[in-house]
Amino acid sequence: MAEITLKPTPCLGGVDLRIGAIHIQERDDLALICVAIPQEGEAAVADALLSTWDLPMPAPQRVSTAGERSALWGAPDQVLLLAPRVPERESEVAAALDGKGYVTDQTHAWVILEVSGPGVQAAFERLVPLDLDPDMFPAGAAARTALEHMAAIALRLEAERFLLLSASSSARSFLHALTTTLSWRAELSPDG
Amino acid sequence: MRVAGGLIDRSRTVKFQWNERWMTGHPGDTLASALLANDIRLVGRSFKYHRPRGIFSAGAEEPNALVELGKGAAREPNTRATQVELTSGLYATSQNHRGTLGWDWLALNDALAPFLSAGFYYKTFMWPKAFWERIYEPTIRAAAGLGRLSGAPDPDSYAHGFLHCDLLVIGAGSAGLAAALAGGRAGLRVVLADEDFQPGGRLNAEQFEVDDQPGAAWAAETARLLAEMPRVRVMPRTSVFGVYDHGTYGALERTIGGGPRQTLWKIQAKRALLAAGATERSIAFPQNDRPGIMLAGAVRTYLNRFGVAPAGRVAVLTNNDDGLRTAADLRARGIEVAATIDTREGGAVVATRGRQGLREITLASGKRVKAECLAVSGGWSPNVHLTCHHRGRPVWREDLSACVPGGALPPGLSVIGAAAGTMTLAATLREAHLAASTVAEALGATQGVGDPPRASDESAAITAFWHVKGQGRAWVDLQNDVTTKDIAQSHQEGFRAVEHVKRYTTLGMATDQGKTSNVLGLAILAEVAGQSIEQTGTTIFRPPYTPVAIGAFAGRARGKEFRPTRLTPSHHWAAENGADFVETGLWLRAQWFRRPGEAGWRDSVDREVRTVRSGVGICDVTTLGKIDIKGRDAAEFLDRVYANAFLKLAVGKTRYGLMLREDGFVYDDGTTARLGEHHYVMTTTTANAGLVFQNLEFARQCLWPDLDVHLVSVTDAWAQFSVAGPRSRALLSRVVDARDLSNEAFPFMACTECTVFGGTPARLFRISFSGELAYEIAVPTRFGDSMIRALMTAGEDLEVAPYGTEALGVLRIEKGHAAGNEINGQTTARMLGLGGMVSKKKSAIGAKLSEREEMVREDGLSLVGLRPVSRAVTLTAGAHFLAPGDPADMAHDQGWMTSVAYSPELGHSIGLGFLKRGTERMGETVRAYSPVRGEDRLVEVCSPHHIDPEGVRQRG
Amino acid sequence: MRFSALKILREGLTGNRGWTPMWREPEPKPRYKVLIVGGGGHGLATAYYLAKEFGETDVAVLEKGWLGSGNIGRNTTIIRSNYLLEGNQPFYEFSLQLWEGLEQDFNYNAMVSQRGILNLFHSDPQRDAYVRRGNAMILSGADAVLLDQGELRKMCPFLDYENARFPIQGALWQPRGGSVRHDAVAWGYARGADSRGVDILQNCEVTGFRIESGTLKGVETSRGAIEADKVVVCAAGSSSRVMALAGMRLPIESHVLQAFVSEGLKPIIPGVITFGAGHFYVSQSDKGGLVFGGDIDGYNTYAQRGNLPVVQDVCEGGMAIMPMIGRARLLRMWGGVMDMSMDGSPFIDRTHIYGLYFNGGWCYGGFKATPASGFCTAHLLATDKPHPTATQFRLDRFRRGAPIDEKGAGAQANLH
Amino acid sequence: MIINHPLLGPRDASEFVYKGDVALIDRPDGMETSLDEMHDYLHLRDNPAGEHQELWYHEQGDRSWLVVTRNTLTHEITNVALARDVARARGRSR
Ligand SMILES: Cc1cc2nc3c(=O)[nH]c(=O)nc-3n(C[C@H](O)[C@H](O)[C@H](O)COP(=O)(O)OP(=O)(O)OC[C@H]3O[C@@H](n4cnc5c(N)ncnc54)[C@H](O)[C@@H]3O)c2cc1C
Ligand SMILES: NC(=O)c1ccc[n+]([C@@H]2O[C@H](COP(=O)([O-])OP(=O)(O)OC[C@H]3O[C@@H](n4cnc5c(N)ncnc54)[C@H](O)[C@@H]3O)[C@@H](O)[C@H]2O)c1
Ligand SMILES: Cc1cc2nc3c(=O)[nH]c(=O)nc-3n(C[C@H](O)[C@H](O)[C@H](O)COP(=O)(O)O)c2cc1C
Ligand SMILES: [Zn+2]
Repeated sequence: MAEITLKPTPCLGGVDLRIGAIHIQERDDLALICVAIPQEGEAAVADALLSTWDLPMPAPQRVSTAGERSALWGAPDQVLLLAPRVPERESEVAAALDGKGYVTDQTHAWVILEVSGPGVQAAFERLVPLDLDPDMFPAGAAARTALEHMAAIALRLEAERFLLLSASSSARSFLHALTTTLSWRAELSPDG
Repeated sequence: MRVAGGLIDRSRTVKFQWNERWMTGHPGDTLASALLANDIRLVGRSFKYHRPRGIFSAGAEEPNALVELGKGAAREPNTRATQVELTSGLYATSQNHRGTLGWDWLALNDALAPFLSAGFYYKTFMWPKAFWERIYEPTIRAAAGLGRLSGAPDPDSYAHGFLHCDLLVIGAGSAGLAAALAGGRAGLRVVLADEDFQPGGRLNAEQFEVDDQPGAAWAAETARLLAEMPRVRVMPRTSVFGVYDHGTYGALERTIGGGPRQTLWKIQAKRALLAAGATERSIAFPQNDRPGIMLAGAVRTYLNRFGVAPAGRVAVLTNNDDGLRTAADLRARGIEVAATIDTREGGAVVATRGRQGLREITLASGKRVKAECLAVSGGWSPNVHLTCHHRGRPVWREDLSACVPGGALPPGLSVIGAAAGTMTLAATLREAHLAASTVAEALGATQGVGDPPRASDESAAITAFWHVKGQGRAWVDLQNDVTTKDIAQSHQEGFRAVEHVKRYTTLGMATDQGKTSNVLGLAILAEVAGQSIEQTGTTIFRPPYTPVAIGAFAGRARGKEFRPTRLTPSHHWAAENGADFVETGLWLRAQWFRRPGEAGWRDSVDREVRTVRSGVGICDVTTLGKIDIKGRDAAEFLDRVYANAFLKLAVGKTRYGLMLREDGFVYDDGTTARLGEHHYVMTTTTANAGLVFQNLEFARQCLWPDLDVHLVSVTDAWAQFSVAGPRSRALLSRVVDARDLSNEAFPFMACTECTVFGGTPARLFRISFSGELAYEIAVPTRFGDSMIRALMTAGEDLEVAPYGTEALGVLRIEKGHAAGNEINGQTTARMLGLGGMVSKKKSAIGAKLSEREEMVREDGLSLVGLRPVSRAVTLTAGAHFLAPGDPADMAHDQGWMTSVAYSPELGHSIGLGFLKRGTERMGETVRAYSPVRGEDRLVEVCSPHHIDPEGVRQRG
Repeated sequence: MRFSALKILREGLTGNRGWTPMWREPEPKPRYKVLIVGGGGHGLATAYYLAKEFGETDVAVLEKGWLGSGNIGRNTTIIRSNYLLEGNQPFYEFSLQLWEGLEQDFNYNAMVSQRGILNLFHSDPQRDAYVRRGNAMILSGADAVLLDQGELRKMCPFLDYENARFPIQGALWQPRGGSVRHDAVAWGYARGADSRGVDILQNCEVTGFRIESGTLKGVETSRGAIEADKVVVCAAGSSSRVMALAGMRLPIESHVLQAFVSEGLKPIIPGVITFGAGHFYVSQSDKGGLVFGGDIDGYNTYAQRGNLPVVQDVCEGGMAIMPMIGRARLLRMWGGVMDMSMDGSPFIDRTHIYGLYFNGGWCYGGFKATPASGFCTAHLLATDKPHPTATQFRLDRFRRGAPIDEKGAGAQANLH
Repeated sequence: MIINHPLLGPRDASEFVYKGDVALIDRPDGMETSLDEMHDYLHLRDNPAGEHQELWYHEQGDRSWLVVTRNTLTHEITNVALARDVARARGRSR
C-alpha cells in the first residue's frame, strides 16, 4: 500500500476568521509535548531544558520562552513544551531529556486557537473565568481553567493576543463558544 | 399627569402599548411613570382576592404593578412596571385576571374573603377524597399563579461573565457614588453596580444639593467622572442579587443595544460596600390597598425624577419627617395637598373609598377628604437583604424604627448609607467616603482619596406607628393579600414563630419578597404576641435580591450547546457514509451505517455484525479512555489499582484489567498494554474515563505519594480503530509498516508501537471485544480522518465495512462480555464470573471489602446467557426473572435481563442477565417478565458466551 | 377541633374568632417513656403513629428550633415510589399508600397531589434501566408506565424534542407520584400527635445523652434534663452531630441541597418532571411557583446555603429540557442540610446502646418517606422489631456488604 | 466558593471535585488489615460542624489533590495545602 500516505487534518480545518475587530486563527503549526518530572528529578529536567534550548523552568502559571520554543508550567511535576510542529518533535525532546523526564506527545489532544485584536480581554470577560487583568495575567502567563464546561488553557502572548487551547475532540463546541462571545462583543462594542 | 421638571428627555417621544392601547412617554421614563403620566391608575390584580391595584412604589419593591411584557415567545410575565425602562414599541399587558382588568370574574374571591382567611385550604377540600385532584386542586391552581409563560422556547440568549475587582460598590446612590469615587481616586479596581438605568438613587428623587449642585446633577457628573477612570467600571442596569462564599457576588446586567439579553456576572471582589439604600413601607389602615395609595417617597420620585404627579389632589399620611417632604415637594409643583396627616400628631386614616381608584379618605376625626392619591410613609427599612445571605440576622434599632445590618456580615462586606441606617445625606456621604478610604488603605492603595462631597443633613425623625385599628381589612402584604387579621389569626392558631407566620399566612412570599411589608408584619405580630420586635425576630432573606430570569442562570448552555459535543476523528467520514449518530456521554458515535436498500436499522446492524464475523469491520473506538502511565513504579502502581496481577506483564503484552472501587464492587474494566519498560497505556470505558483518571491521581498523590508514576490522559491524542474479523490480519498487514503480524510474531494480546502507511506513528494492540481475530490500531488524532479513509481503501477488496456501536453491542453480547448495562456500580466480580481474578495475594484497591459476607453469598446473582424458548420471540432488556409458577412479586424476584441483541449468527434473540445462582442453572427455563412492556416470555438459561465459548477465534 | 368546610363557614360568619391553637406549648415533664429528637417530618410522624397505631402517648418530641424548621420545611415536596432495589421499593410503596389516606387520617389538608412523576430517558441503556425499575415497581405493587416520545409529547408538549443535546426519547411515568404541601405535613402530624397527648417541645435542643453502662437513661436539653426509656434520634442533617453526643460515628456526611422557586405562574407543568441527562427536577406549586432543584453542592456543610455553580447547573438542566422557562424568574433559593449516607439509603435501626434508636441517612429523598418512616420507626420503638418493609435499613449493612445503592455510586456520600 | 490554591492562587471551587474527609488518605494498606478497619476507613465519618479538613481535586487545573481546611458552619477556609505534602506528613510514602 505504498501509494497511500496519511495526511493530518486540522481540528477546525485551519479556521481563520474575523469577528468585529478580533481575529481567530487555528494554530495547527504547533506541537505540545508533555514532560513529566520523575520523583526528585526536577533539577535534572530543568538542567536539560536550559542546556538544550535555553529554556528556564517556568514558574506556576507562567511560560518561559526561548526562540520559538516555550515551556508552560503544567502541574507540580509536569512541564508542557510548545514548539513548531515537526514529526520528530517528540523524539527530539525525548533525546534531549535522555531519560530524565517522561515524554508524551500531546499535540493531538489539543486544538490551539490564537485570538487577537483590540478588545480581546474585554470580550473574554464573557468567556474566561480567570482574572485577565494585565497586572495579574501579563504576557507570558498561562493557566488552565474550564469555560463553558470545557477544559482550556489560556496563554497570553501580548496585551491583546492570546492562545486558547482546548480538547481536540470538542474543538467545534469550543469554537462555537468563542465565536458567540466575540460576536456579542462586536455587537456591544463595534470598535473593539 | 405630567408636571414640569424631572430627568426625562422631553425633546423626544416614545410610543408604547398598554393593554393594546398606544400611549406616549419620554426617554428616561419607566413604564410605571409613563402609565401614571397617561393617568392609568388601575394596573393589576392582587393574588388571592383579585383586588384592583395601582402602582405603589417606584422601584424593585413593587408589589402591585406586575405586567406581562412583550408578546409571543418573548412574553415576560410578572415584570415590575416600576423597573421597566420605557423603550419605543414596548408592549405591556396587565395579568392575573379572568375577563378584563376592569372586570375580573375572580374578584368574586374578595366577596368570599371571610371564608378564605389564613390557611383556610388546610382545613377543607378533604371530602370526598377523590375530589382533590379532580376538582378542588385544578380550580385552585387555575385561579392561582400570576402571569403566563408563553410555553414556547425563550428566543433570547444569555451570557455568563466574570469580573474581578478590589472593591465592589452595590448601589449608585449618594453613598455608592461617593464610595466609588474615593475608591477610584485611590486607584482601586472598582465595580459600581446599580439596578437602575440612571445612577443617583434617591438623589434623583429628591430636591437635595451636593457640592452646591442639584443632587441629580452631581450624581450624573460623578457617574461620568467614574466612567472615565480606567480602573473603575460603572454598571447601570445591573442588580447584585446574591452574596456567595469568599467574596463572590452574583449580578445580573440587562444589556441594551445588542449582545445577549442579559449577562449574569460572577463578581469576585476583595471587598464590597453595600450602598443599597432603604425601602419605604406602608402603614396598615382599613382598605389601604386601593389604586392611588402609594408610598410617599415614590410620589416624590415620580414628581422629581419623572415629572409626573400621580393625581391632581394628593393627601399625605406619615409617621416621619421624610413623608412631610412629599407634601412640600407637591406644593412646590402646584399640586393640591388635600391633607397632611401626621400620626405623631394623632392623625390617622380610618377608611378609604373608590373601588378602582382612590376617591376619598376618612380621617380619624371622621372627616372625609377627597383625594385621588394618598402618599403613605410608615418609615424606611434599610435594604439589609444582601447582608443576610450568609444567614445573618439584622438587628432592630428603636430610634430608626428599623432593622439594620447586624451580626456576622459576609466576610469582606460592609454597609454604608441608608442601607446601614444612616438616613441623612451629609452623614451618608462622609460615611461612604470613609468606608472606601478604609478599604483603600487595607488593600495598600497609596493614592489620595480626596475630600468627601459636601451636603447638609435633612431631618429624618420618626415615631413608630404601625396600624390603624378599625373596621375592614388592613393590608400588610399587598401582593399576597395578607391582612393584619391573618397575622392575628395565625398567632391564635399557634403559628407564633415568625417563620411559622410567614409560612401560614404567606406574608412576604410573593414576588416582592415582602420588601415593603415584612417589617410591618413583624411589628403587628409583635403587638399581637405582646412582645418586642426584637423578641419577634425576622424571617431570613435569601437570594436573589430581585428575581432573576432562569435563562440568565443557564447562560448559553442550552439546546445543542447544553454540553460540549465530542466528535470522533472519523466523524466526518462517517457522516458521509450513512452513519446515524448516538450520544454516548458527551461523544457522538456512529450507531450504524445505512446502506441503500436496507429497510431499517436492524438490516444495517445485522450486516455489520456478519461482516465482523466473516470478513473485516472497522469501528472507531477513540472514545474509550486512554491513559499513558509512565514511571519507574508504574508496574507496582498498576498492581495496586487493578484487582488482578500486573507486576509480571511483559513489554509488548496487553492484559485485561479489572478495577474495583474500594468498597469491592466493580468499577471499570479495560486493557492495559505495556509499551515499554516504564510505559503502559491503560484503557477505560468511555463513561468512566474522567473518574478513573481522578481516582488514579488520588492513589498516586494521596495514597502512595512517593511512587514514581505519572499519568497523562491521551484519550484525545489518539484516533483508535478496532479492526475486527477473520480478515483483519490481512488488512492490517497492508497497513502496518514492516511488521510480521502472524500469530506467532504478534499473538493474541500483543501490543507494539509501530508506523503505518509509510511512516505515520501508530500503536497496535491485538485485543478483541468481538471475539474475532481483532486488533486496535491508533494513530495521532489529526490523522484519524485520513486513516479511516486509507483503511477503507486498503481493504476494499476484502470488503471491509465500518460498524457502529449497535453492532459493537451485538458482538459483545454474543460473546458474553459485560459492559455498562452489567457493570453499573452494583456488580461484584463474582457476579460477572470474574471472582477468581481478584487476587488474594495483594491488598489492591477493593480487594479487602470485596470479601464481605453478603458479597460472597452462594445464592448470589451471576451473569448468564438467555435465549427465548420459542426462538422467534424477541427479548427485551429490563425484564425480571421469575421461576415459572411463582407469583409475580418482589419476594420471588430472581434477577433481571441486562442486555439483549438479535444474533444474526444464531438467528434469534439472545440476552445477558443476572440470575440468582445462575451458574448452577444452565438449561433451566425461567420467566422473563416485563409488565411495563406488557411482555412475559419463557427463556432458557445458557452460558453467556453465546458464540465461540472456547475463544478459539480471537486467538487464531 | 375537627376541620371541615362547615367549620370554615361557621368561623367565617363569626369573624374567625373561634380558631384554637393547633398544638399546645407545654413545659417539659421530667420523664417520658419515649423521646423523639427532632421535630421534623420523621420525628413528628413517629410521634403520631406511636400514639395512634401503637397507643403510646407518653411521648415528647424535642425540637431545637420551631417545628418544621428543618428539611421538612424546605424540600421540593416530591413523593413517589419509583425505586429499584428490593431493600427500598416496598418501603416507599408503603409510604405512598400512607400518603394516599393521610389527609382523612389526620384531618388536615396537606394537599397530597398525585399528578404523576415523569423520569425522562435519553438513551437506550437508560430506557432499559427504567424498564427494569418499572418492573420492580410493579412487582412490589406500585404503578409504572413506560411512555414513548409520542405519548410523552401529548402530556408535555413544551419539552425540547427537536433541539435537545440529549434527545428526549420517552419517560418512565408513575401516575401516583406527585407532590405534597410540605409544611402542612409537619403541622398535620404535629396537630395529630398533640391532640393524642404527645408533648411537642419547641426550642428544646438536645445537648447530651445520659448513658449508663451501655444503657440509655435520658437526655440533656437546653430546657433541662429529661429521662426516658427510649430515645430515637430523627435529626436528619444534624444526625452526626447528635449521635456524636452518644459517642457514635455514622456512615453519613452532611451536605447542602439547594432548592428554588420561581415567581408565580399560571399552570403550565403537569406533575413532576425529572431530567435524565442532567440535574433538574421540577413541579409547580398550588400557588403557581415552579419548584425545582438538582444536585447537591457536594461539600460537607451545615450552612443551609449553597453556591452559584449549582444554581447554574440546575438552571442549565431546566433550559435543556424546557427552554420555555427562560423568562420565568427565579424568586428565591435556599438550602437544606442533607444526611447523605454512604449508599444513598436510610437507616431505621437500634444502636449498640440499649434504648437508643436511630432514624436518618435520608439524603435528599426523605420527604416522600415521612409517613412510612414514622410508621416503621414507631413500629421499631413499640415492638423492638423492624417493620416488614424496613428490614434492610440497618446500620451494619456496610459491614456485611449489603449496601442499598440505587445509583451504584459506591461508598462516597456526595455521589448519591 | 474560592479555593486559594497554594501554587495557582484563588480559583473558583467549580474547577474542583470534592472527595471528603482528609482521613481518606489514611488507607489501611497491607495484607493484615482487618475487614473492620477497612470498613471504618471507608464508611465512617466525623462529619464535624466546624473545622473540617477535606480533599479537593483540581480537575480543571493542575490536577493536584489539595487538602483544604474549611469551616462547615461558615465555609471559611483557613488553610490549603497540596495533598501530596500532607500525605507524606501523615507518614505515607510508597
Ligand atoms: C432542598 C431539599 C429538597 C428536597 N426534596 C425532596 C423531595 O423532593 N422529595 C423527598 O422525598 N425528599 C426531599 N428532600 C429530603 C427531605 O426533605 C428530608 O429527607 C426529610 O425532610 C428529612 O426528615 P425530617 O423531615 O425528619 O428532617 P428535618 O425536618 O430536618 O427534621 C430534623 C429536625 O431535627 C432537629 N434537630 C437537629 N438537632 C437537634 C437537637 N440536637 N435537638 C433537637 N432537635 C434537633 C432539627 O431542628 C430539625 O427540625 C429534600 C431536602 C431538601 C433540603
Ligand atoms: N429619611 C429617610 O428615611 C431616608 C431613607 C432612605 C434614603 N434617604 C436618603 O438617601 C440617602 C442614602 O443614599 P443611599 O445611597 O444610601 O441610598 P439610595 O437609595 O440613594 O441608593 C441606593 C441605590 O442602590 C440601588 N440598589 C439597591 N439594591 C441594589 C442591588 N442589590 N443591586 C444593585 N443596585 C441596588 C438602588 O437602585 C439605588 O440606586 C440618605 O442619606 C438620605 O438622604 C433618606
Ligand atoms: C415547595 C416550596 C415552595 C416555596 N414557595 C415559595 C414562594 O412561593 N415564595 C417564597 O418566598 N418562598 C417560597 N419557598 C421558600 C421558603 O420561603 C423558604 O426559603 C424555604 O422554606 C427555606 O427556608 P428559609 O429560607 O427560611 O431557610 C418555598 C419553599 C418550598 C419548599
Ligand atoms: Zn455554565
